[in-house]
Amino acid sequence: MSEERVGVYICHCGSNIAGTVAVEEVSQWAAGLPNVVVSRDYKFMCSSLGQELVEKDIKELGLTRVVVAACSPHMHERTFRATCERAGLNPFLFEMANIRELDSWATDDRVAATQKAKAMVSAAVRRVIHHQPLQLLPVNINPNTLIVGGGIAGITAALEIANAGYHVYLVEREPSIGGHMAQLDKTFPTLDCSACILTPKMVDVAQNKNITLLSWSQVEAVEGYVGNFTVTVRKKARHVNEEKCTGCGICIEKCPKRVIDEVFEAGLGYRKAIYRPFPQAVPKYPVIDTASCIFFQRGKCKACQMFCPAEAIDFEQQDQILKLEVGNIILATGYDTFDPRRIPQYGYGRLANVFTSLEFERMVNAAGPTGGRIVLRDGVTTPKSVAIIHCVGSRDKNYNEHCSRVCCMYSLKFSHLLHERLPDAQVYEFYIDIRATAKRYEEFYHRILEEGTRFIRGRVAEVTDAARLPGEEGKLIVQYEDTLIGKQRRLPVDMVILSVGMEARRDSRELAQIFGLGCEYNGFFIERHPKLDPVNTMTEGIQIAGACQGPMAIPEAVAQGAAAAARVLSLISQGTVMMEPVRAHIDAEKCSGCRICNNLCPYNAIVFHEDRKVSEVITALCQGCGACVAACPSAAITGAHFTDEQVMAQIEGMLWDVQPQFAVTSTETR
Amino acid sequence: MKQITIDPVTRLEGHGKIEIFLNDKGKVANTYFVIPELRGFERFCVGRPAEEMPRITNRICGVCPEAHHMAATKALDALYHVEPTPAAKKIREMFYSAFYVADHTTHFYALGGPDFVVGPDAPPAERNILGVVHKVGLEIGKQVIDARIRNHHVIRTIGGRGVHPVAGLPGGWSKAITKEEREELEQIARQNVEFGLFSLKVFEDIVLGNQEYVDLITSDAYTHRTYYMGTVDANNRVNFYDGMVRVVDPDGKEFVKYHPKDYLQHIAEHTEPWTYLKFPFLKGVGWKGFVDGADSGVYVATPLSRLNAADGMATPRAQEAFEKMYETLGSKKVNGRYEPVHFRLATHWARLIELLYAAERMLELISDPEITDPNTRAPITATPDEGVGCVEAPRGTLTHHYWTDERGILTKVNLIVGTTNNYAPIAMSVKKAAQSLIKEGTVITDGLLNRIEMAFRAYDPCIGCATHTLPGQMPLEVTIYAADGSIIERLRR
Amino acid sequence: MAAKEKPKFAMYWAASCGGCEISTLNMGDKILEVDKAFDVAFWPCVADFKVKDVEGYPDGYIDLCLFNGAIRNSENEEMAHLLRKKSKVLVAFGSCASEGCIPALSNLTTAEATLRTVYLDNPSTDNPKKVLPQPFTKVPEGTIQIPVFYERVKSLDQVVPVDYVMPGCPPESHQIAAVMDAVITSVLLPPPGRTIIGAGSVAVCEECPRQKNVKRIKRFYRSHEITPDPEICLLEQGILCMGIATRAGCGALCPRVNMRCEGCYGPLDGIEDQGANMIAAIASVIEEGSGPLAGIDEADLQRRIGEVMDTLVDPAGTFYRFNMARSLLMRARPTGHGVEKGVA
Amino acid sequence: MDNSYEPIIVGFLCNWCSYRAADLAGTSRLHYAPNMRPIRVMCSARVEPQFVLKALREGADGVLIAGCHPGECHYVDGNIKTLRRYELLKRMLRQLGIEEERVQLVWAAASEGNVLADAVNRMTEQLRRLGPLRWRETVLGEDGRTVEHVDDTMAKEV
Repeated sequence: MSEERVGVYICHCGSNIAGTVAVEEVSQWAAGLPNVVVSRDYKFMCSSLGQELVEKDIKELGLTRVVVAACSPHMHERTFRATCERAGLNPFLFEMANIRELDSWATDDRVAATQKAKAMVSAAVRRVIHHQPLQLLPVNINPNTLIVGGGIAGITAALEIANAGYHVYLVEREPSIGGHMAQLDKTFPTLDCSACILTPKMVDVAQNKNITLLSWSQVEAVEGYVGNFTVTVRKKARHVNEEKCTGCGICIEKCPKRVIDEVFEAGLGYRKAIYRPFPQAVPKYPVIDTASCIFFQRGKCKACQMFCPAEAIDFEQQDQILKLEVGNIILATGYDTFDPRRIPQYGYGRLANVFTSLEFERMVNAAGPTGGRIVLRDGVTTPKSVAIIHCVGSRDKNYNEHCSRVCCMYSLKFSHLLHERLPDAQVYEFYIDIRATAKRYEEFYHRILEEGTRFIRGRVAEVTDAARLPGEEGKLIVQYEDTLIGKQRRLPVDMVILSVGMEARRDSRELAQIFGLGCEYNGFFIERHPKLDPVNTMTEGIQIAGACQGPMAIPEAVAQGAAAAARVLSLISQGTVMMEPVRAHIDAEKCSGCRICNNLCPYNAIVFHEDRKVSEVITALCQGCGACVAACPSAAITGAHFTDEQVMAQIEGMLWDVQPQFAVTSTETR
Repeated sequence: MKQITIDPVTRLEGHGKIEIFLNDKGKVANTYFVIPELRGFERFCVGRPAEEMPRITNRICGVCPEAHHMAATKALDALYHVEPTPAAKKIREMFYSAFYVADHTTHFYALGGPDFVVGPDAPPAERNILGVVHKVGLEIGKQVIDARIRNHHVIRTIGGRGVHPVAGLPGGWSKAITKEEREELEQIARQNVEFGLFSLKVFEDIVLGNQEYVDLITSDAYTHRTYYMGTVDANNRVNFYDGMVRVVDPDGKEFVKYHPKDYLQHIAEHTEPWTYLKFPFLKGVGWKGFVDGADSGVYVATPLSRLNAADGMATPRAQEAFEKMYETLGSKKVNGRYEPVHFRLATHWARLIELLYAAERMLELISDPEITDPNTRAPITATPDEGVGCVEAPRGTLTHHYWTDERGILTKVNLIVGTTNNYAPIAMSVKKAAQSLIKEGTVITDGLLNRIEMAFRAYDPCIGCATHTLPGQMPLEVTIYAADGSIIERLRR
Repeated sequence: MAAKEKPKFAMYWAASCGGCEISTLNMGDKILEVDKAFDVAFWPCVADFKVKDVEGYPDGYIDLCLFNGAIRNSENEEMAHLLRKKSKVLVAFGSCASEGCIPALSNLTTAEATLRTVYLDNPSTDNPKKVLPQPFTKVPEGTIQIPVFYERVKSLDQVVPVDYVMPGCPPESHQIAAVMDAVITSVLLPPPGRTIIGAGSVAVCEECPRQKNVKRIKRFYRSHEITPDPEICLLEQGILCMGIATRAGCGALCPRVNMRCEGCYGPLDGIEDQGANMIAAIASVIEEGSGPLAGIDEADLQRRIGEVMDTLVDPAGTFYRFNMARSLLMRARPTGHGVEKGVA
Repeated sequence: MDNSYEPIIVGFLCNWCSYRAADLAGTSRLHYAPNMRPIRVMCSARVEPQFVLKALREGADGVLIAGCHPGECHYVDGNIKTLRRYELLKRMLRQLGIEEERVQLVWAAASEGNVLADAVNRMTEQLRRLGPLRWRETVLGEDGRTVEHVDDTMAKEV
């Protein structure tokens, strides 16, 4: 029988737990468990009063172990470890039983919930007796940072960190940074020119000596752990020598090959086979799109090379593989827009004058393909009537359940621009409800209302060119139900704009795997905590910022970029980070050198010493998964804080109520 | 299904139990020789991969694991329809011969022998290996111990382990014999031959030299006329490793000679509710109860019966000894064969003749250069189905019979182990001894008990093979009941 | 134990094969030393004795009792209790007594199935009246009693407390000799309480001369399916060697003759279940599924892994060859599927 | 069988996916069968087959092992190791007479609270149908001695 003195504390969590679990009963019952010297229940254990209760008992009753039955350890394990530490008890001599998320919140069966709570408490008590005092492990932080994605979030983060004096590698897979924001014309609600506010920041990035900009590049692999990541980046061949290129653009001029620009111009405009997405692109160097380049396809042409004054064109250039050593990583990989072809009844791709919001952004942009003129596909006709359809691909069980949060506002912005450019055009907004929730959004909404836009509440059933009524010929007919008066209606218009929503990047899951992150069902990356820790991830040392975490507008993306940067800077300034001591250790005395464990470690933390014929775990590399601990046939490997004894004891505790009544001889159970 | 909850039954001791019931005249009405142990290999081997049987069934008996290992290995040859390579065959039989030397030595000097060496009426505390050593002197004692040690060394070198060898494989043997090993083994074989001759000398001096013993051996109390079984080679000479099973009737006429795989046509096992061990008998004659004679299916499979069933020994010196025994015990030659010897105690003598044969055979095999051929495994191509493996265990013909599915997973197993063959004869010998020793108002003494014990000890019963006790040293309980069922006497050892 | 007066020695077998005795006798001359150092109080294999005498001994009269053999029937259990009572130091000697050994494979089936197979469904048995051995049998002359055949085989320590355990099937002679030496020269034994003696504290691999490399197993081979490279670790060659999960002490005898370790020395300290332990170890080093995981087809991966595992026939009978009685579950569930067939 | 029987499942949840899935199920008040008793491990690869057998012997009617989806393991491929062990353990449990439904391996991402809840509900139902396991009482019997079944076709007296 162990000597340990255990204190048990059952949290009511207001009524969150007490509402379903008979906490007093559990606490009285727990008092009778072996080794338990005190058992209490309290309204809020995490409150300072609750914590003082524990500290007091540790000091006055000489507790050597503490069990708190409350919420998820992911919520408050650190809190109570600190509590123990303050009272002079090693923080790892504490165990938490999660009777809220895993019990009281998961059922309304009071009896069962109480029984389950008892099981979890007895398991925790039996487990904690086997706990060992442990120390957190300090790990040095490499001050370099990797930022993936050169949109506004990534740019912001990069500048924050670089300006603080630390080096940043900014990886962007397109030829230029800028992201979606660079494609936009005006930004709501202020209506200031998107490019005008973005390009200065892009230039800052280009000029900041602390930033290594790797555009036209992609991350291929990540190894290591917080403070010490090794990142493999593929720098795709530009076929333009960045040392020589002056960015004069003659090559682009001379290039005979014109292709539709599906990316930046959203398919509305053209670019050359050697190109840069837009004039203010950063970096200024163009890239050769080998798929359409005449030379790469047919082996002759080389016009660009002939005319390049700097002799910067290099058809031989190969991809480069770079290995970067960084301490922190920020993912700001952004979003994709919803492809409306998935909703055939809206006719996009079939009906010429149905446009996506992104196409319209390019169209109204003075630097865009139409020089800012709003015209139909024929390129000349100006529309007399325009329908803007909200929530395309958003708030819809068939496509995306989530609200994309920006569509309402940019749709209102479109109305404004339409009125501005085509004063006598009729503009209709088909909405479900207008979400104008952020600063000065509601005001903007009212302004648009006053500009005479027609707001029609209701989902559009179909957009068609099949005329049925007089006046419909040659027009697009929007078939909809006006839910305010509950009538099916038809509205003929010249142009339809689909306000498409935001989706996670199509390759977000592959990305998540490379970086060891979790993805939501819809592909957005999972933050450590949706409220309290929105830019941190489950993986120490990796932050997320911007729309890769979920749909958001520019201000939030900027805020998150800065927040992630702050996270990184705080780690860098600490110089070291304390890591959980959950690590494997090999007892050389017991190791037979069978080498079963040798290739189990995903972090190659296990080495074999040929001379001594024993294996060893390199603690700094070990991440504590326990795969080798489970595998060791000699029980020579122990997993700190998850030892066999601890788990076995926990199992027995969990089954306290189905253990047979008769005593089991000690010899039989070992 | 009827349910009986098992509680610890009332006290019951000893591994062999003899129940003797007296009639109202105080004469022996009946005796029961009870084997209270079962381990059920036939059952729990089902589901195991067949190729593991040599390493599972050797645990049937730690005294003769080599016999089970070999029978199992041969059963696998048959199961997989594969012929072992020449080297493998020689290694196996060489190995097996060394085992015979070791085992017969153990029995004669440590287990059965003491009855004669130290004397039947010597105090029990003396009647053991240490007693033998005291009697014949430490020098001989050392020789005995050395014989055991060196032959277990052979077993270990070739079979992998001293007890429970592991090297047997279908179609072969897992380890070849190196040239160096061969030389060492040849020396051992030569020493064995010397030791075999020496042991026969000891027997002649101590036993045959003493008329009292000779009378004891030939006395009616220890005589039974039954069928005799043994494996013989092409020339009807004794062979331990391979051959045909031959059965002769009490007069020595060949009753049947069959290939071991056909044993089911010739052997069946009778069951009694008062014991866990079964009673094999000759199907051709039938089970007539515990009785002697040509009309009773009871047969014996011991060193003596092997000699009785054969025409002679395959090696010169053993053949000499063979003839000497039959002449000495007054057996006449009938058309070229000696009549069977029916004196059970002569089994000790026969055992020493076999020991000498084993030593000589071992020398023959190890002297053959081919035995060091590294090719000890024949490739396996056939699909397994059914196979019988049979060898002569020191305590009788040993048969393993396996059935498997096409993956070689056992679906049925049948085992008829050495001592089991002799269960009925032992029971009969015990009864006869009791009857001839317990007369009206006999006082039961320790000596009496030993005389009864000697009756079955001659068989060197390795009840271990079917249960778990050691040859000849079965802890014995004799309970004598009066006609009214009251216990007159209970003696245990 | 007291060094002065001659200590009392006993050795007994329950459900065992006698191999432990043979291995003890194979100590050679040492056996004579034992005879010198001890008064034999009870040793059926070497000296005559009377159980009634043992009953007559005062409790704790026997200083050292080596108990081999498993608990297979009521009589075995009775003897275990008697000898525990009479012995100062009780040693579970050999695999049967310490963990059930081969006889405990019987725990994969039932007593009924066993009796049925041996006495009813047996090809050579001639039993028209379906006679089964009975605890009590009325014979014309009276009643005969035999022990009750238990439902499952137990290790000695499952019926009485055991001071020491000496593993091995059988324990190697040199190990027995070493322990005897220690006792005779009254070297202090480690504190009792099912303490392992006469064996190593590391796995068999340590004693195995074969070359060990990083393991990547493609499939498993049965002993007759492959002729192994004599220099390289058998497990790496797909042969299910139990050495990695088995206590050293034998000297890796089986691998030295190209046969896999069967695990007779039992699991190492800290391992509760040798079989489960083997599963964890070898499944970890299966090559299948070690490739890149992006866009992996879960069902297909599971199928491919399953196919590799199917080359490992009879996991229970292999992993629990010696350890069944003392495994965590101790026996198969009679009503469960597959028990009667006993095959995977 | 009597209806009072409620199966008890010991659940081994990996810290990164399935445990968070369980947290999420709770946070989003997804009610599911309270029969699963959770044990947190860092990775499903830490779950030794020994733990499973231990749980079964100590009275659990079933064991649930939950990890991240293949390819989403926080430790790259820990869950694949778990899958391998599970496939082998499954085969051995079959020999030990334990139905496949009693030991299950499921994948639940941190965001899949519903998946975990469903798995627990489904398994609880399956175990209700199978009835109790309760190893010590039903298989080992009290003090480890069991009840012998003798077919009445077997002659008692001769």
